[in-house]
Amino acid sequence: MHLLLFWLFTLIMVGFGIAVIANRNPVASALCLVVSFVGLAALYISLDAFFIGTIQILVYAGAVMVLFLFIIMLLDLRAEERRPVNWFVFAGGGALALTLLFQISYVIGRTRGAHAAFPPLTVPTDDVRNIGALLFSQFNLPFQVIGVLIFVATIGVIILSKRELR
Amino acid sequence: MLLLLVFTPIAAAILLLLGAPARTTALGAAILMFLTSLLIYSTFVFWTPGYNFVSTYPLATELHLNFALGVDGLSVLMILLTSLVTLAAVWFTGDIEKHEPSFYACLLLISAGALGAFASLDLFFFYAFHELALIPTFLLIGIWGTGDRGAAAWKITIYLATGSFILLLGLIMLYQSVPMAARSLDIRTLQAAATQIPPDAQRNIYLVLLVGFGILVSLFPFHTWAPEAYASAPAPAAMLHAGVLKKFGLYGLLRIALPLLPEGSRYWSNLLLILLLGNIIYVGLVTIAQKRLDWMLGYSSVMHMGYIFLGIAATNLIGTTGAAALMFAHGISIALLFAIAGEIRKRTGTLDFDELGGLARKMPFAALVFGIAAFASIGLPGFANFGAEVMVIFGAFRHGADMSGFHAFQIATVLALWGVVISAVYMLRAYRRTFWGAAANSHEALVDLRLMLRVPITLLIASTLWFGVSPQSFVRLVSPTLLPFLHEPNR
Amino acid sequence: MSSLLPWYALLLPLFSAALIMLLTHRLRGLSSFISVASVIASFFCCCLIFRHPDMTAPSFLWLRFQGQFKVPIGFTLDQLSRTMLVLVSGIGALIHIYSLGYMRDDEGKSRYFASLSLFMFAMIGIVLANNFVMMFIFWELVGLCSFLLIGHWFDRDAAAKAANKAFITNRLGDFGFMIGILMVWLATGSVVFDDIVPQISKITSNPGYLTTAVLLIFCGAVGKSAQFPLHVWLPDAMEGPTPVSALIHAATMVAAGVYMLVRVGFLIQTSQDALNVIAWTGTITAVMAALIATQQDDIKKILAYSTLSQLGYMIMAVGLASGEAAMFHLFTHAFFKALLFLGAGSLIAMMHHEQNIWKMGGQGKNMFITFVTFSIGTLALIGCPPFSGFWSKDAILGLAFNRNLFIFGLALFTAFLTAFYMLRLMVVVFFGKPRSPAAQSSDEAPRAMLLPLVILAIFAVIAGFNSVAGKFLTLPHERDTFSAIPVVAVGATVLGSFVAILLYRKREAEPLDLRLLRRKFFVDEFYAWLIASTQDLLARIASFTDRWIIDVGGVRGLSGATWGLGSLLRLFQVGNLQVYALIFGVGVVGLLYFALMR
Amino acid sequence: MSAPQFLEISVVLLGFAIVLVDAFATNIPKRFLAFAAIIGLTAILLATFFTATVAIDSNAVGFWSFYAFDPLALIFKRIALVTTIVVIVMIIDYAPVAAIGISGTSSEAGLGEFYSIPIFACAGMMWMASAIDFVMIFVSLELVTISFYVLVSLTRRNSLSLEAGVKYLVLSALSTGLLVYGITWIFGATGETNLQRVAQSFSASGDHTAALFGSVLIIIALGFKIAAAPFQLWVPDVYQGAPTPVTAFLSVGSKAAGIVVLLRVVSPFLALPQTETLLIGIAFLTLIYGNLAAIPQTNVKRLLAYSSIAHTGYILIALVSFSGTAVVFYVVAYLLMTLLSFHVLILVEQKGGENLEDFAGLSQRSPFLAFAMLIAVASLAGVPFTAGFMGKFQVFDAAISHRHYGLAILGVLTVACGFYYYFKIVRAMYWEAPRVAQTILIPIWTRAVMLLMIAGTFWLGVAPQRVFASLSPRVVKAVTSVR
Amino acid sequence: MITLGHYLGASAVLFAVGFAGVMLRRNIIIIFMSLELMLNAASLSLVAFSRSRVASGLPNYNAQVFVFFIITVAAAEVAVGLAIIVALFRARRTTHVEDISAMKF
Repeated sequence: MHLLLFWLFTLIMVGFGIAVIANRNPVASALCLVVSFVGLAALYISLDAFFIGTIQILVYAGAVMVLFLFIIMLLDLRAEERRPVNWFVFAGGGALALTLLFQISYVIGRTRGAHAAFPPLTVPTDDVRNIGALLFSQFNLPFQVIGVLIFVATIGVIILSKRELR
Repeated sequence: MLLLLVFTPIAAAILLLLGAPARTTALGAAILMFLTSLLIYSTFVFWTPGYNFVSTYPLATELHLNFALGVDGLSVLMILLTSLVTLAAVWFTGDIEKHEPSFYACLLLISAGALGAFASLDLFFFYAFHELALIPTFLLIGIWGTGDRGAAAWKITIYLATGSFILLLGLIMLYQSVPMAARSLDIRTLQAAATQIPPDAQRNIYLVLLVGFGILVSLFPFHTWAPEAYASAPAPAAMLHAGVLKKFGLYGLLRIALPLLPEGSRYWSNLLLILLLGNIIYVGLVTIAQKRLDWMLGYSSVMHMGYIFLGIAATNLIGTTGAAALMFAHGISIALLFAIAGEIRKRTGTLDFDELGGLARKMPFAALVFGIAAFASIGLPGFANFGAEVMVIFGAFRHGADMSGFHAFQIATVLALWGVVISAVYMLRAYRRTFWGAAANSHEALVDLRLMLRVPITLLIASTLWFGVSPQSFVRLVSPTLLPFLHEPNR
Repeated sequence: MSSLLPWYALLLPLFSAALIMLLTHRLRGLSSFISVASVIASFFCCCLIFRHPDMTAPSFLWLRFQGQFKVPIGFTLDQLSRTMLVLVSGIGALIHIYSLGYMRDDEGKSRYFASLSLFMFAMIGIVLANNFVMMFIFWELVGLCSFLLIGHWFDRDAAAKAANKAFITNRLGDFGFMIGILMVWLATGSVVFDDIVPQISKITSNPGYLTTAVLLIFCGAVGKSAQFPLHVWLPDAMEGPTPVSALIHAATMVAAGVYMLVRVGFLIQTSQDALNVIAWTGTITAVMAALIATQQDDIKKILAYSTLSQLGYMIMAVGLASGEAAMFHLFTHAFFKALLFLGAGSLIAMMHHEQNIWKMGGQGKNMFITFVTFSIGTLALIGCPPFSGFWSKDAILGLAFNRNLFIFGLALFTAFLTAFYMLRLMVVVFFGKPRSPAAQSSDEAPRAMLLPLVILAIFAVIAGFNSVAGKFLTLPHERDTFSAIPVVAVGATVLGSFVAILLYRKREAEPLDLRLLRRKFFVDEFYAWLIASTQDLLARIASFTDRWIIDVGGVRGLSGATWGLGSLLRLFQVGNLQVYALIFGVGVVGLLYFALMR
Repeated sequence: MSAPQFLEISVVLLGFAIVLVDAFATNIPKRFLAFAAIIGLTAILLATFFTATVAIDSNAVGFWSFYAFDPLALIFKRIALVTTIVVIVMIIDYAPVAAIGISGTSSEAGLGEFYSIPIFACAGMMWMASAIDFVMIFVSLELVTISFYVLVSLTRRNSLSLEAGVKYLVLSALSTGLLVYGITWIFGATGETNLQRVAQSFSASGDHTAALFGSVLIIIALGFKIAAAPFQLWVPDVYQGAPTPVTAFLSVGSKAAGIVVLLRVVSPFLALPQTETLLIGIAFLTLIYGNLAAIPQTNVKRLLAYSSIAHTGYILIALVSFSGTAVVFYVVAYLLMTLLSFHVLILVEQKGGENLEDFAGLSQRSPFLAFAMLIAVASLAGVPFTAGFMGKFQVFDAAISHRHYGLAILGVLTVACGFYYYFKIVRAMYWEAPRVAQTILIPIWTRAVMLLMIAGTFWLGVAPQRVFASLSPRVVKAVTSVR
Repeated sequence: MITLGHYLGASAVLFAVGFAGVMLRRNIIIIFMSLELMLNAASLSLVAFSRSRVASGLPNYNAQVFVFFIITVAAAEVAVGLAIIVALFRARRTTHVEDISAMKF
């Protein structure tokens, strides 16, 4: 049963992922991306990472994708007009991606514990609480840095997209 | 005192850039340097192996880096040469049209580089001071040069930079080849630890050093930068570079390669012989075919390097002393030759043999000086070059000799002697075509050298005559320095 | 008895040369006076030295490496050198005096006298040298002076070229000389003559080495004494002022080679093979030069070839192992050849530097004293008894007769030729009618020029007598051995004279035209070809290689290749993000492969 | 004595303060903001001299497992601060040009942000200098990267600036992806993100393929940051397009931060032998590409970009030779000479352009600028008695002592190439006649900063002991302890 | 049975897809989406590793915190990136990489 769900969500994720890069229309790509991310969130949940799964939906499917779509609409991007496909780039890029995939699978094959089932969880997973505790205690410093990062990003977005600065 | 000597030109250069009166400052600095070096020469204690006037300033302990100055006989000789030629070069500078202070500053910086290299007891500064002179050379040729100055300046700069960085590699290899405990950049410490360098390391390092130094000294086949650069350089720059700075590589071989890497120099001696014969015979022939005075002088200076190499290759006291002596002697004579050639170019605007001729009639004094320098450079007795060449030839001929026949060194010596004939051919031909024969019409209004120029000319000629009449002065000065490193049985 | 006298003799001329060059070169009269005075003073020193056979002089260490190599500047003062000193300084002094007249109005007079004094210094140095290196030093200085003096009139291309030729040819000889010195030094460990003598067995024990070394030393003499095949510079050297020709190229400098061979006779005579080569070299030179002399028109050239021929005699004598005979001939030859040259100088000077004998004629009447003295010189040269040349040439002929009949024959033939060309010269120049305006209006030379002529003429007459020569030289004993030789020699001389007189009497132009001889056996042409086809060709090839292969091909090629490679690498930078991403991808995959899969 | 963590916090607070003043006090000249920033940063720089270093404890949890304050961190924090200060001075000089590029209503629009974002980037770099945990490395690196996204494309009226921004954005994000994936695999292989504990796990025996995979990806990502080949392609374009002060910041600050992280991560990674060969290969490529591709360059800004790649090559030589001292020294030297050259460039490009011909005759238009550039270029090329030479000397020293002869020889040959392209600038300045006769005015503060940098260049070139003293011996040990 | 390998494999495929997208697509917005795919693939691996490294009965939450950071950073990056793309589009009316190659060589 688990296996079935895994393959389903994996297929959704990968399939729509491929659709993202295969689609000519940016809007369709963005929508495919949302679906792919939903599949990914399901995989997170299947890994008992409920919090991550949730914020994946919230942040990506909610915020990021809206942003993407909003920009696409704002810029009024339509399907790309057909440009001649650079077959050399196409073949080369594809081959490279496949090679990379092959290399990763080679590494996975040699990874310890890759072929073992996940160990069972013996304690009830209260992951929001656990993650929160970690964030505010041990990971306090990176968390602060992230704060500054977001602040800079905010300023940056303003300064870059405002029509006329004063 | 050494500190004063090294920093006088640097300070003067800074003053010049800050706007001090150009010629006065430069000349004053040059005279001060000359007097200081005379003082060093006269108070130098002969026959003591080791260094005089040592002063050390530690700079970086992790790198074993000290600013250490000190002189032995060899360095005293080179310092004397440097200050003499600097004085002459500064004196011969005249009528610089643009950036006069910078011109003098560049000259003095070259001189500072040479002095610093010769007086340093530390490998780092030994190397660094020499390379410091590279930028002023580049600027001197590039800004104030003649002819195809751009190309020439590029070539010398890139070529010498390559050579000196190869040299740097060799020096670092050298310093790392001694065991950790004895590791130091100080030449004295290294010399004490020289026996601990394993033979195969010696061979590798010697080869790297030979290539590095060889490029700097225009060892065949790395010589093509020299004639081009000297032909394009303003005369004072050519004087300083050909007369002094080029000797750095030879000085380095004598100071570093020979004492520290005896096995290396033995192993590569045949290679060195072939290359130096390339300098003497091949470059000698090239010199004969030259059609311009400046190119001819440039090639001749390349050719004469072969003799110095021969003395170094001989690795015995006579030969190496001769090499040191010849460095001095050649420095003086080539400086004079370039100086006069520069004066001629200033007046006639050309150095093409076909457009010159009969200048002795218009410029008798210049002809006299050029003649003296030319004969000195082809090894006429009475001038320092002859005594030096005698030592080189005798030293080389003796190396590995027996009565059964001629071996590599004997054959090389014979060919080198043939080079003496070649040098007579080209030098006299040049002299004849420049100064003798019928005067070219276009040179009606030539004036002879300024009277004041007699001072530096007299100084140079007097010094070469002094050492020529008494080459034992070289021996007295240099051989105590070299003797401890030569491992030769007293025959 | 230790004395500084030899030092004075040596240094006085140098001092005067330096003084003239540094201070008085603008005052031409004073300069010439200083020079003449110093040489005369030097001559007196030499005479004093000659009178004190036990004299020694302090020496000065020129170069010394403990136990390995020592070159002192020290003097040998044996009979040989003392005689030579007197001869050199005496003739030198005469020629200085003569020059006062000859160079009276020359604008380079100061320079001339400075060079002349310098020459005296160098020549005295050679004579005094007690070791090879010192001899070599002065040997080279002599070369320099001859360069300066030949090139005195440097405006003339011919003079400039001749000066170069003289110097370079001498350098060629010195090339061998130096190697010879090196070999001797290597074998015996010394260059000082007196130190070599006890060590001589070290070198004689190896005959091949010995022969090579001796022949190489002989090379020096070949160059300096203008022996075949390095004789070519001497005739050209006649471009210099005539007193120079007399001094350098007749009496003294060219004799230096002979002197040197005699000085190192102790070494040379140990190798019979080398001696044979030397003797034959001398013989060939003697015959060849005499043959050429018969067809020359320039009076100085004739005398120059005559000098060559006589030097050949001397070398022949050395080669026949008789230094005494060589020195004897050198001694007499110095006087009569200087006399002849000075006489020729008078003729030339009085005829406004006309040197072609066919433009002269009838000078016996115009210039009587010159004629008389010149005749004495000629008689001495052709070996007419009882003039000095007779005795010395007789000694050599006798020697040759004893040692090698073939050489003797050639020597005799040379004697015949000598008489022939000298009488040709006499007849054409002094008899007949003047053949040019200058010859018609010529007048006797000034006193300063005549005085040396007379003195030299006296010596040309008497120098051959036992009573005179014996004071100076160890005379060769050959002269007394076989009485038929003088008769044969005189016969050859007389025959030559008659042929010449018959042939050239009342001639207006050269009746013979032997191109081979007139063009000096084409040796100059051959050398020109040789130099062009070897040295100059090699030089051009080397120059080409240097410019185009090493420089353009090697250096610029490398830098160009670097430049090109740089330009190629820049092509990655196409500005297209997609390409960058692709290359990035290649980098990722490549590095992963490199790290993981290898 | 102040606690080390307050250094970054002060910087961030300074940044906030500038932003707030900028937002609310609209009528003060923006230049005063810059001066305030400079004074503040200088104060913090001074404070670093009164902060004691703390040894790294591999068992620490919480703050000290992310944050190190060893001498290495300290010196890189100072490097970050100095760089930022100089960059802000540059921005003051660059303001007239920037005003054209920033689309705003007034001539000073956007300058407040231009002054403040570098401060946040500086804080990021300082955190990077201290980061000893992959999580910390990631977040601080991203802080710097995002600041640079903004800075590079800040002058957005200039389309080259935007183009540079996009190129930097895409490629940098790509490298971020690889970094994250690499960290993932390191975590997967070891279960740790703290460098000390990762190192312990690496040195255990077993199959390290996964760890190696992660390491390679991280090296690639950091290689991108420090402009190592074959991930250097963004450098010339981005350097050219970005506003020049940002280029300087990018080429010094960002690179220095990347290098300190690389220094920290290679210690564990080098336990895997393949890593060393990998780095050697990268160093080879970088040296060749940077030096050779620079040779035909005529745009000075691009030339300096290629030169920046080349210098990465030398730093990598020192890195694979395990010489932390050499790396740090080289970075310090590089900082001085690069900032100096960019500073001159800023002044020159205002009165012409950034091409070589705009430098023609600079010695006549402004002898001081020409001299400053001469020193900078001499140092970049490696002429003795300049910091650059001392740096190269140590690099070759380190290379030979680790028997990397190939690298050393290549290094030497490429130095010769370097002489060619650097001296092209000297030639233009000194040999050629100026195209415009206009002299260049140099503000007093700029002159002071340049003089300081020139003095520093010579000081480090002659007496480097101070720098070594601040490093030794602990840094050297920390870096070399692996071997 | 689902193993760690399955998740890693899925993540690898997603990563490769994103990687391919960066290299193959010429629309910057889609390239940007591909980059997001890569980041998410990394997160998936991370979560899988977190799940596989169970300590005292709990997954390794450190990794999940890291994922949280990744998501945050990615969001910020997207925001800034899109702002730049907008600015670019305003200036050049294009989002096509081939149109932004003014600087080269």
